[in-house]
Order: sequence, then structure tokens, then C-alpha cells
Amino acid sequence: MADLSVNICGIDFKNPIIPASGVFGYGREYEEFYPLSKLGGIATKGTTGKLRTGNPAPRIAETPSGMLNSVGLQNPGIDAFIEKELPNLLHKDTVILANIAGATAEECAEVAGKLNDTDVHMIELNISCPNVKQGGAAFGTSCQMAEQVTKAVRNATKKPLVVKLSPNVTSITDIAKAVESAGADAVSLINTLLGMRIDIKTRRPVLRNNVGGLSGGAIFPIAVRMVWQVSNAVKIPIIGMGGVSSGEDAIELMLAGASAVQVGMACFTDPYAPIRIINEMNDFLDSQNIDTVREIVGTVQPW
Amino acid sequence: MADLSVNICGIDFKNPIIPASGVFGYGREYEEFYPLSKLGGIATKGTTGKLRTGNPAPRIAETPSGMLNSVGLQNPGIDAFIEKELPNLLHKDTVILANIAGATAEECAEVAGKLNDTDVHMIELNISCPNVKQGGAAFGTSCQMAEQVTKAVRNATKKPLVVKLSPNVTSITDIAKAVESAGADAVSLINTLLGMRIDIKTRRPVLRNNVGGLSGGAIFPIAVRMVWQVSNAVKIPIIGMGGVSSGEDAIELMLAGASAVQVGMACFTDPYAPIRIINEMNDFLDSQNIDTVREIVGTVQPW
Amino acid sequence: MKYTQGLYPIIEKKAIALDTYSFTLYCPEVADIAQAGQFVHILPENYGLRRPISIAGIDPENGTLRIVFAIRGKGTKALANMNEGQRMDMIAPLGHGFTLKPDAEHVVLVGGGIGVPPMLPLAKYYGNKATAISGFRSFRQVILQEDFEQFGTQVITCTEDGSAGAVKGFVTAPLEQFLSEGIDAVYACGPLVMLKAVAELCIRNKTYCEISLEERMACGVGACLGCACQTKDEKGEIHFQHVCKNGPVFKAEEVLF
Amino acid sequence: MKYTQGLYPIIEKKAIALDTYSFTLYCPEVADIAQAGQFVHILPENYGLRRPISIAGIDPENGTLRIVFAIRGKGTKALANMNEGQRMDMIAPLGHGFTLKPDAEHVVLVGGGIGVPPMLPLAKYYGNKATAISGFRSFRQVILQEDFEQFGTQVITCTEDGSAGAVKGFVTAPLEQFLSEGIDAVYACGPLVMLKAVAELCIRNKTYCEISLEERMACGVGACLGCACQTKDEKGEIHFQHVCKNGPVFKAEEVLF
Ligand SMILES: Cc1cc2nc3c(=O)[nH]c(=O)nc-3n(C[C@H](O)[C@H](O)[C@H](O)COP(=O)(O)OP(=O)(O)OC[C@H]3O[C@@H](n4cnc5c(N)ncnc54)[C@H](O)[C@@H]3O)c2cc1C
Ligand SMILES: Cc1cc2nc3c(=O)[nH]c(=O)nc-3n(C[C@H](O)[C@H](O)[C@H](O)COP(=O)(O)OP(=O)(O)OC[C@H]3O[C@@H](n4cnc5c(N)ncnc54)[C@H](O)[C@@H]3O)c2cc1C
Ligand SMILES: Cc1cc2nc3c(=O)[nH]c(=O)nc-3n(C[C@H](O)[C@H](O)[C@H](O)COP(=O)(O)O)c2cc1C
Ligand SMILES: Cc1cc2nc3c(=O)[nH]c(=O)nc-3n(C[C@H](O)[C@H](O)[C@H](O)COP(=O)(O)O)c2cc1C
Ligand code: FES
Ligand code: FES
Repeated sequence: MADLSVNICGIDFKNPIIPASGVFGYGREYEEFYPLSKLGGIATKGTTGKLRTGNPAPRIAETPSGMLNSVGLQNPGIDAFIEKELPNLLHKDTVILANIAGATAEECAEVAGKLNDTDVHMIELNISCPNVKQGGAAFGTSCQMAEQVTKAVRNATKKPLVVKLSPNVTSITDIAKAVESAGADAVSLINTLLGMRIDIKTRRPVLRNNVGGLSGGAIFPIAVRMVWQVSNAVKIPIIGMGGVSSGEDAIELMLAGASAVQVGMACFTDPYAPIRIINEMNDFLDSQNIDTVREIVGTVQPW
Repeated sequence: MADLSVNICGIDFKNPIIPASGVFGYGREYEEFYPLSKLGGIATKGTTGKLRTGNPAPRIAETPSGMLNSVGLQNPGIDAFIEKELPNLLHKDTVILANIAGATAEECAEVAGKLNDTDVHMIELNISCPNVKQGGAAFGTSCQMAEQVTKAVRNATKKPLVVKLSPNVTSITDIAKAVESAGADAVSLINTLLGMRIDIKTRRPVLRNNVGGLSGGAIFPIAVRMVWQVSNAVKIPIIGMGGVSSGEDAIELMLAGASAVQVGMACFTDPYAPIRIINEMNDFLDSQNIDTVREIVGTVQPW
Repeated sequence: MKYTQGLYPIIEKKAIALDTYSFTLYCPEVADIAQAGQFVHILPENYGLRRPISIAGIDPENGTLRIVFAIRGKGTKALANMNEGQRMDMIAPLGHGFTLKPDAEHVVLVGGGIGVPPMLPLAKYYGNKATAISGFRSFRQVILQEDFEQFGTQVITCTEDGSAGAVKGFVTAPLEQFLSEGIDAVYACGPLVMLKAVAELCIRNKTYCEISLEERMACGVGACLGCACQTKDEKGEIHFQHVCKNGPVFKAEEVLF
Repeated sequence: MKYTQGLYPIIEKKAIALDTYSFTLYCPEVADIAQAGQFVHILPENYGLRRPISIAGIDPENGTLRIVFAIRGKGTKALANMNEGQRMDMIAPLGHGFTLKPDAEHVVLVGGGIGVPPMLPLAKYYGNKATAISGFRSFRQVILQEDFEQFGTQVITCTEDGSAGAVKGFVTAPLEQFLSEGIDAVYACGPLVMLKAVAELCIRNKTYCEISLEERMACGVGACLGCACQTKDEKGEIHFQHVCKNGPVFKAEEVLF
């Protein structure tokens, strides 16, 4: 049995595997399959200041080794989250990353602030959502906006702040450096890539929202590349994700520089994916006589 | 039998299917499978001013529904191309798109200029390669650089100029508009997305170049989205590509706005892919009682 | 609710119409608890997303479940290519099913096309107290009519082109007849246009009606919010619900078409 | 060169060692023209890239081809799971093979591990004029020794741990022996370290030597430039060649290790 525990920003995780935000709700459904205490942590569905109904359906489309979603930020709002979901979750003996978002930096800061009085372990700030004040471009696509929203949230919370980066950019390292300098304690990446599918018979986009976020195995090589680039650009720890579906994939992202790994779409293919991945990581480390998973982080040897 | 012919920038194609640059060499090998005259056109391997040996091997890695390549711009140089490859190709009764590239705008212009005295039908300018004068960022990642290189090539040639866009950018529509205003007659997209794979046992990147270009079905939804966005942003025609492996995929890209479609990685899976795709397009159009493929271009109805 | 995920052997495969298959799976733990109107979420090999398929038969004695599906795309094609002895990767049972009315004297089961199969477990429950009105495009699509008869359920087969069955045209004509005579409940599954027509008729007639909806799904268990549908409550307030968890069965008056 | 792509039925499947399989395929048009040292490019179902596998047997009379491969990753695993009667999607024959020397009196075939199979067609050609020196890690990996004997070829089996065969250690020791006695040609396939050692020995001894290289491939036919390898000509000038088209067999002195 390899030692799978990791520590990120002072928070202990019993293992590096975390179901990603948006795929796991608040854990209630997957708890019917296995105890949540087996997980390193849980990233909860993105929460905003007020209730949001999300985008109209259809919200799901299949793609080669991947999928698109246009759920949008459907959520009950931060107050309902704190009142109805968090107390239950905090008793599950696993690290809770509260994923938050907003249409303005102020909204993000307000949401983060409301979490100060809770025992949530970390805040994961999703900067892929459109900034209404700046004409709707995503916070995550410009260094200034990324910096601004990170600063605002940084000022609102003392909790470890993980900023979740968008891959839909020319240079993810620039954004990573901007949020690092603005006070992020860690970064997580990658969020989904923007994609589209069209029903060729009806000539309508499959998603009612026309476009949606691409996730799954298809984006894995992009995630590996971006985690590696970012790990060479910043000093803060990285939580990697994007298309991880096996223990080997998780190891690969950790070699590239991730200290922990989130699992998204794979939970749909196999609800037990996070548990299976934890076991497969252990088996791999044992087979290579590696004592602790921490020792492999960032140890890829570039040519 | 539907009418599959299309016309782009005044050039007639007997059908919209074109093997993509870099996967088909100069056609010699695939000619052993079928006559090249069946193809709408051929985009030749990227050619530079002088011979280039490309990157060291391994140059190929597999990914979920896709692959990475780091061939680099291995090619014999424009003079050898014109002398040894082009004369043969121009007798194949198919449209030849000479894909060109260079490390500086001047090199690109010089290569284009040398093609003036040939009967090559179109020039496809690949702006995904690094601009050595501007510190190595790809021409295709900034509007100014894209404009500059397009203008230089525009001034060097009267042939129809297709500019091939990189998807590794925050806003592909901005780049498309920049090259349109700089005189491009058409755009082609998408080139590969930057990705990476690591061998978890050796801890070495699979590619000797560390990173490489992602192509194949995995990127198809990104291609559809980008073609759709660009078709809403520019007036010039679009040649679409990225992960097309069936007639249905080709139709989908054309609905999104492409006037013709290139086929890359699918040629490796199935050397007959371009021929099969032409047949499948025809079958689909027939089944929907559509007389000509031209009539579907850009007819997706967004919600 | 406890979900089960497992690999369940196919013990019978039958082609029952053009591109339409019936599979019987051995899965006692699911057969023990499954209810009419629930569905299973099946993973075709080499695909990333599961396919939701209604439960068309529940046999706790033999520990089997039956599903009936049509080939619509690549995933259902892959499932249709599976054979007896192979195992289907399935999460089940999912969703909440139809409300059974033990005191009902006459209920009508309205199925349209591939919406007919989920009516079968209701026919098993209601037996000769049920009438199954099934609508199909033509004789080529007609399925499962003899299965209803086996449960003693009265069968009314409709085809749009009149190529089979007693009724030429839509399911709504015979349904209106029964509604006017007075019935206790209507259950429906099928294309959206049909469901809308059925719901409107029942609401106008103040007859209890439940319908089963479809939506594209990812998780199938209520976690991803992928399968949203809008519903309205008695006060007319609009809610977002999820077909996989809150449905697939909804009360007719809840659904916002 | 004409390439053939087709679906060829598996007529025999045999497990011949730990995770190592021998498949015989029926493909007369390929068997008719294939040469020792050429390879086939096989598509595992649901994968995007084909896998290059050397030809281990050519039987034009029966119209069959034999391949022998080890499970190394997902693709070879998928191929190993195929069964008799199923069809392999193959492009063949590819590359250019070994140079056959009709006048040779004694040649040595050096195979290392899964590099042994491509030596078999050479053994068939040279019969008792050939000696096959095969190296393996241990007895668990030993394959095909009796196949060489069947062609009358002398067999020298080496294992690193001495758990099988006459020689404990590497193939180089017996090879040096033959080189010093004088032989007409050496053909080799196996791990790069082995090939390098073999090439150096032969060059030093001025013995004609050809080796078969491996590289990751996409097209397999010479179009994508994916499988580059560096070679040097007599003048010492460096060239980029491609394993799939210019190889996989190269002259020892050409290869830049
Ligand atoms: C609750 C429920 C019960 C169902 N019961 C049955 C049944 O008993 N028999 C039957 O034949 N069909 C049933 N369907 C429809 C069935 O799920 C689709 O036909 C099937 O998912 C199509 O998959 P595909 O791979 O063949 O099509 P593709 O078009 O290749 O699928 C692409 C993606 O779209 C999804 N999708 C496509 N059509 C539908 C649809 N109508 N509903 C939901 N998702 C869709 C697929 O699941 C997949 O994720 C049911 C759907 C739902 C939601
Ligand atoms: C000319 C030639 C002849 C060969 N002959 C044989 C043979 O007779 N028997 C045999 O067992 N093996 C042979 N190999 C090696 C065989 O091709 C690989 O073991 C196989 O491709 C691994 O595929 P995989 O899916 O199992 O591994 P994965 O690691 O999952 O494959 C991932 C990708 O890397 C490629 N790859 C991985 N290893 C190699 C390799 N060593 N060489 C080339 N590509 C590789 C795969 O083709 C695939 O594209 C030969 C290779 C070449 C180039
Ligand atoms: C249905 C769905 C909903 C998602 N919702 C959110 C969200 O609310 N906030 C967020 O930061 N990321 C969200 N994501 C992105 C994932 O957390 C993750 O970054 C992405 O899916 C890539 O990982 P994967 O390839 O493993 O799925 C969502 C993804 C999916 C598939
Ligand atoms: C092996 C390989 C080599 C390529 N070389 C070039 C090139 O020289 N010039 C160029 O513009 N694009 C090149 N491309 C990109 C393709 O032309 C195409 O844009 C990309 O592969 C996406 O299409 P696909 O998904 O259908 O492969 C290359 C792609 C591959 C796979
Ligand atoms: S499919 Fe995930 S919530 Fe319904
Ligand atoms: S694999 Fe394409 S050139 Fe060799």
C-alpha cells in the first residue's frame, strides 16, 4: 500500500482524487454507490450569489471520447448551499472545495465572504464564466480580469484559494502567473474547452445553448500540456484535471506537475471511477516500488 | 447522385474533400490505394524556404480519439518542391493547395513568390508556426503578427490565398478578421491543438519534442465551434477541418459554415477515408433529397 | 434510493421489428425493486455516456428485467449488436416511476412508437382493467401488442397510414372516446407532440394523467443537472427539475411543454 | 509499390508464451508478394492509429501470413483479444525487407525477444545455411525455437538468467564466435541496445549486416513523416529517412544510434 496522502495549501487529503465541480452535485447521489469518505475531496457544483436556473435543455451532447455540456451555473445560490448542502457535506470526512463563480468580481467576493463562517476547507474560484461588467468575456481569458477577480476574492477570504483556469486562451501560463501574483494559493486546471455539435438532419445545434464545454478523454493531452506549462511558470500547487479516467491518467497529470487530480466526465461513464482510480494509482505505485505519491509530483523529465 | 462540386475563390473542386496538409505527403503513397483524381483537392505538406529536417523522433503519440504529432516542418524546401513534386501533382486532375510556412514573414512571402510561376491552384499559408523575429510566438496567436504575415504573402502572390488558423488562441474570430482585412481570400481551420503525453514508467514525454499537435476526432467539436464562430465573423469562405472521419462529420462542418473540408488523421486510421467520406456525403444528401452540397453551407439554425 | 451498477448477462435477445430489439437481462437485485416507469442507464462499449432505456418488463421471480429499444444512433446500434451471454454495463433502477392506483377500475396506457415498451409493466399490474392504445407510423413499427394481450389488457392498435391495427390515425381519437366515457387514469409515453396532445385532453377532462419524458442525460442519477426540464406547480411557479431523478414520470399538469 | 488494405480472417490463434500470441491470417494477395522483413499495419477496433507488426511467416501456397506479437499496451491487448473467424483490418505488405543473398553459405539471424519473429521468414529462405541466435530475458519469454528447427536452421537459445537455452547471457557472445569464424551476413531485430551491439560487432568484423528498426508510426506508408530516423551515407552525411518506407530494414552502417 503506497501512501496516497497529499497536502495542498496546508489541507490534508487522504488521497489526491477529487470528483470535479459540476459532475458530482453535492455528493448525495454518488453516496448511494460508496461512502464519500473514500474520496480525497469533493469539489461542489459552482455556486453563485443568487439562485440560477442554468441554460435550457438539451444540455448534453456526446463527442468522440468526450462530451459537451451547457448546464450553465444552475445552483440554488450561496445561502441555500450553506444552509442545506454544506452541513451535510462537512460530516463526510473528506475535504470540501466550494466551487464559486459570479458575473462580477463583487459577486465572487461576496460569495467567498459568506463561506468565511463555514468550515469549508478550500475555495475554488471558477473564472471561466462571463464577466458581465466587461462585456461578457470570461474572467479567465484576460490577465487583468483574472487578476482583478482573484484579488477581490482574496480580500474577502482567508481560506485557501484555488483559482480554476480556463483552457480557452492563447497563454494559460500568463493567466496562471496573474492569479498567482494576485494572491491565489493554488490553481486548478483545466476547465472545459468550448465546443459545438450540430444535428445534421434538423440542422440545429444539439445543445439548446448552441455551444458548450468539452470534457472527457478527448481533452486529456491538452490538460497534460497545460499542467506541465503552468507548473513551470508558477510556484503555487496545481490541481490537475481534464479527461482523467484511470489511475495511469492521474499519475500522468501528477508527473506533469499536479499535486492532486479531479475527475469529471469519467464519473458518468463509471460512477465508481474515482474509487477505481484511487485503487489503480495505488497498484501502479506499488508495482514501481514508489512509497508515496507525493514523490512523483512534477518529476517528468523533459527531453 | 448529389452535385458535390464546390467553388472556392474561383477555383472549381469536383467535391469538397481535401486530404489535409501533412498527412498525405505529396500524394505519392496514397496514389497506390486510389487515383488522386477522385479527390476534391490535396493540401501538400508544409513547405518552407529551405530544406528542414523536422523534430527528432518519436514524433507520434496516441491519445483518446486522437493523436499528437511533432513532425515539425520537415520538407525539402520550396525549390525541391517545385522541381520534384509539383509537376507530378499538377497532372493528377485535382486542385492543389500548396501549404507554406516560414520563420519570418519574409520567408513566407518568398516561398509564395516562388509559386507564382507554377500552376499550383491555391496557397494555404500556415500561421501556426513560430515567428522567430517576434520571440518565437506563433504568427497565428496575435492579430498583428497574423496580419503582418498575411499582408507580406498577399503582396507576393496573385493566387488565391487561404490562411490556415491556429486554434490555440483566446479568440479565433479576431485572428480571422485580421487576416481577412489583410487580404486573405479564404481561411482554413483548425490546425492542431497543443498537447502532451508522458510515459508514466520512464517519466519522459512520449514525444521527443515534449509537446505536439493534437488532431483527430477528439478535436472535432472544437472545430465545429470555431468554424461556426468564424463564419459569423468573416465574409470570405472557410475550409473546415479537425477530426472529420465520416461523411456526416463533413456535412456537420459544412452546416457550420465550411465550403470545403479537409481530412487529416482519419487517413491514418483508414487510407480510404477521403473516398469513403465523399461517398457518405453523397449518400446523406441523396437520403435528404438535397441536390447540391453547396446549398447546405452555413445553414445551421442556431437557437 | 440505492443505485446498483453492474454487468448483467443477456439471457434473451429478440429482434421484434425493424431495427427494434428486446433484451432480457438477468439482474435479480434490480428486478426485486424496479418499478413501472423507471429506467436503466446502459453503457455501450467504448462510449463515454450511458443510454437511458425504460424498463419494459420486471420479473422478480426469475430475477430478470426486459428492455426494448430501437436503433437511433451509434450507441443503440452498439447495444443491438450485443448477444446472449454477453453482459451489459447498467446502472439501475433509476428515476421514479408511475403512480399505481390499486383502486382504479379502468386505466388507459397510451404509447407512441418506442414509447410503448414502458407501458408493459403497467399492463402487468392492471391486467384487464387497462386498455393499451398504441400508435405507430406503419405496420413495420408495430411492437408488443400480443404482450399486452397476454396480461389480459385490451389492445387498440393505431397506425398513421392504416397499414395495421383497427384505427387509422393517432392515439388521440380512441383516447378521447375513453375519456368521455370516464376513466381513472391515463399513463403515456412517446413523442413530445403526442404527450402534449394527451396531456391537454386529460387536463381538459380532469382525468389523472402521468407522462414519461425524455431528455439527454449524462449521470442519470441527479448529480450533473444535465437533463433539466421545466415544470410548474399549482401556483403556476416555474421550477427546474431533472428528468433522471424527479422523473422520467411527471404529472401531466406539471409539465411545461 | 502497391498497398493492400483489407479485412483478413484469422484462421489460427495460439498463445505461445506469456502475453505473446501467434496469429495466422488468410490473405492470399499479400502472401503472394510479401517479403522477409516487411511488416503489416493493423488497426485494433476502436483505435485511431494502426500498430506495425512484422511478418513472421509467409505461405503463398496456403495464402496465409503469420504474425507474432506481445501485449505491450492497449492496442496489442485488443488485438490479442480477437479470435479465430474474426477479421483483422490490415494494410500490407509495408516497408522494404531484408536483402536475400542467394549465394550465401552461412548467415546468422539474431533476434532479441519480440524481435525474433521476423527472423523466421529468413530461416525459411536460408534453411540449414542459417543459424538463429535468439535472446530472451528468461525461459518465460522463449518463443519460436522449434519453428527455426523445422526449417533446418541451427538454433542457439540465450537467456539472460540462464533459465533456458544453451547460453546464459546475451546474443553477442555466440555471434562473436561466428563472426570470427567468418559468415556471409547477419540479420538482426530486437531491442536497440542489442541492435547497436550487433551492428558494432559486424562493422568491426566487416561482415554484411542488416537490422530492423522500430519507430512510432501514423500512416505506415511514408506520407506523414512520423517515423523519422537518422541515417548516414558513405560520405558521413546525415539523412532523415522513414522507418515505414525506407525501412524497417537498414544496413548496419547506415544507422545512427
Ligand atoms: C428516460 C428515458 C427512457 C428511454 N427509454 C427508451 C426505450 O425504452 N427504448 C428506446 O428505444 N429508447 C428509449 N429512450 C431513448 C434512448 O435513450 C435514445 O434513443 C438513445 O439514447 C439514443 O442513443 P444513440 O447512441 O443510439 O443515439 P445518438 O444520437 O448517437 O446519441 C448521442 C447522445 O444523445 C443521447 N440521445 C439521443 N437521443 C436521445 C433521446 N431520445 N433521449 C435521451 N437521450 C438521447 C444519447 O444518449 C447520447 O448521449 C429513452 C430515453 C429516456 C431519457
Ligand atoms: C516495423 C515494426 C515491426 C514490429 N514488429 C513487431 C512484432 O512482430 N511483434 C511485436 O510484438 N511488436 C512489434 N512491433 C512493436 C509493436 O508495434 C508495438 O508493440 C505496438 O505498436 C504497441 O502497441 P500498443 O497499443 O500495445 O501499445 P501502446 O503503448 O498503447 O501504444 C501507443 C502508441 O505507441 C505506438 N508504439 C508503442 N510501442 C511501439 C513500438 N515499440 N514500436 C512502434 N510503435 C509503438 C503504438 O503503435 C501506438 O501508436 C513492431 C514495431 C515496428 C515499428
Ligand atoms: C456537466 C458538467 C458540469 C460542470 N460544472 C462546472 C461548474 O459548475 N464549475 C466548474 O468550475 N466546472 C464545471 N465543470 C467542469 C469540470 O469541473 C472539469 O473542469 C471539466 O469537466 C474537465 O474535467 P473532465 O474532463 O474530467 O470532465 C463541469 C463539467 C461538466 C461535465
Ligand atoms: C502528422 C501531421 C502533420 C501535419 N503537418 C502539417 C503541416 O505541415 N502544415 C499544416 O498546416 N498542418 C499540418 N498538420 C495539421 C493538419 O493539416 C490538420 O490541420 C490537423 O491535423 C487537424 O485535422 P485532423 O483532425 O483531421 O487531423 C499536420 C497534421 C498531422 C497529423
Ligand atoms: S442526467 Fe445528470 S442530473 Fe439527470
Ligand atoms: S509512419 Fe507515416 S511516414 Fe512512416
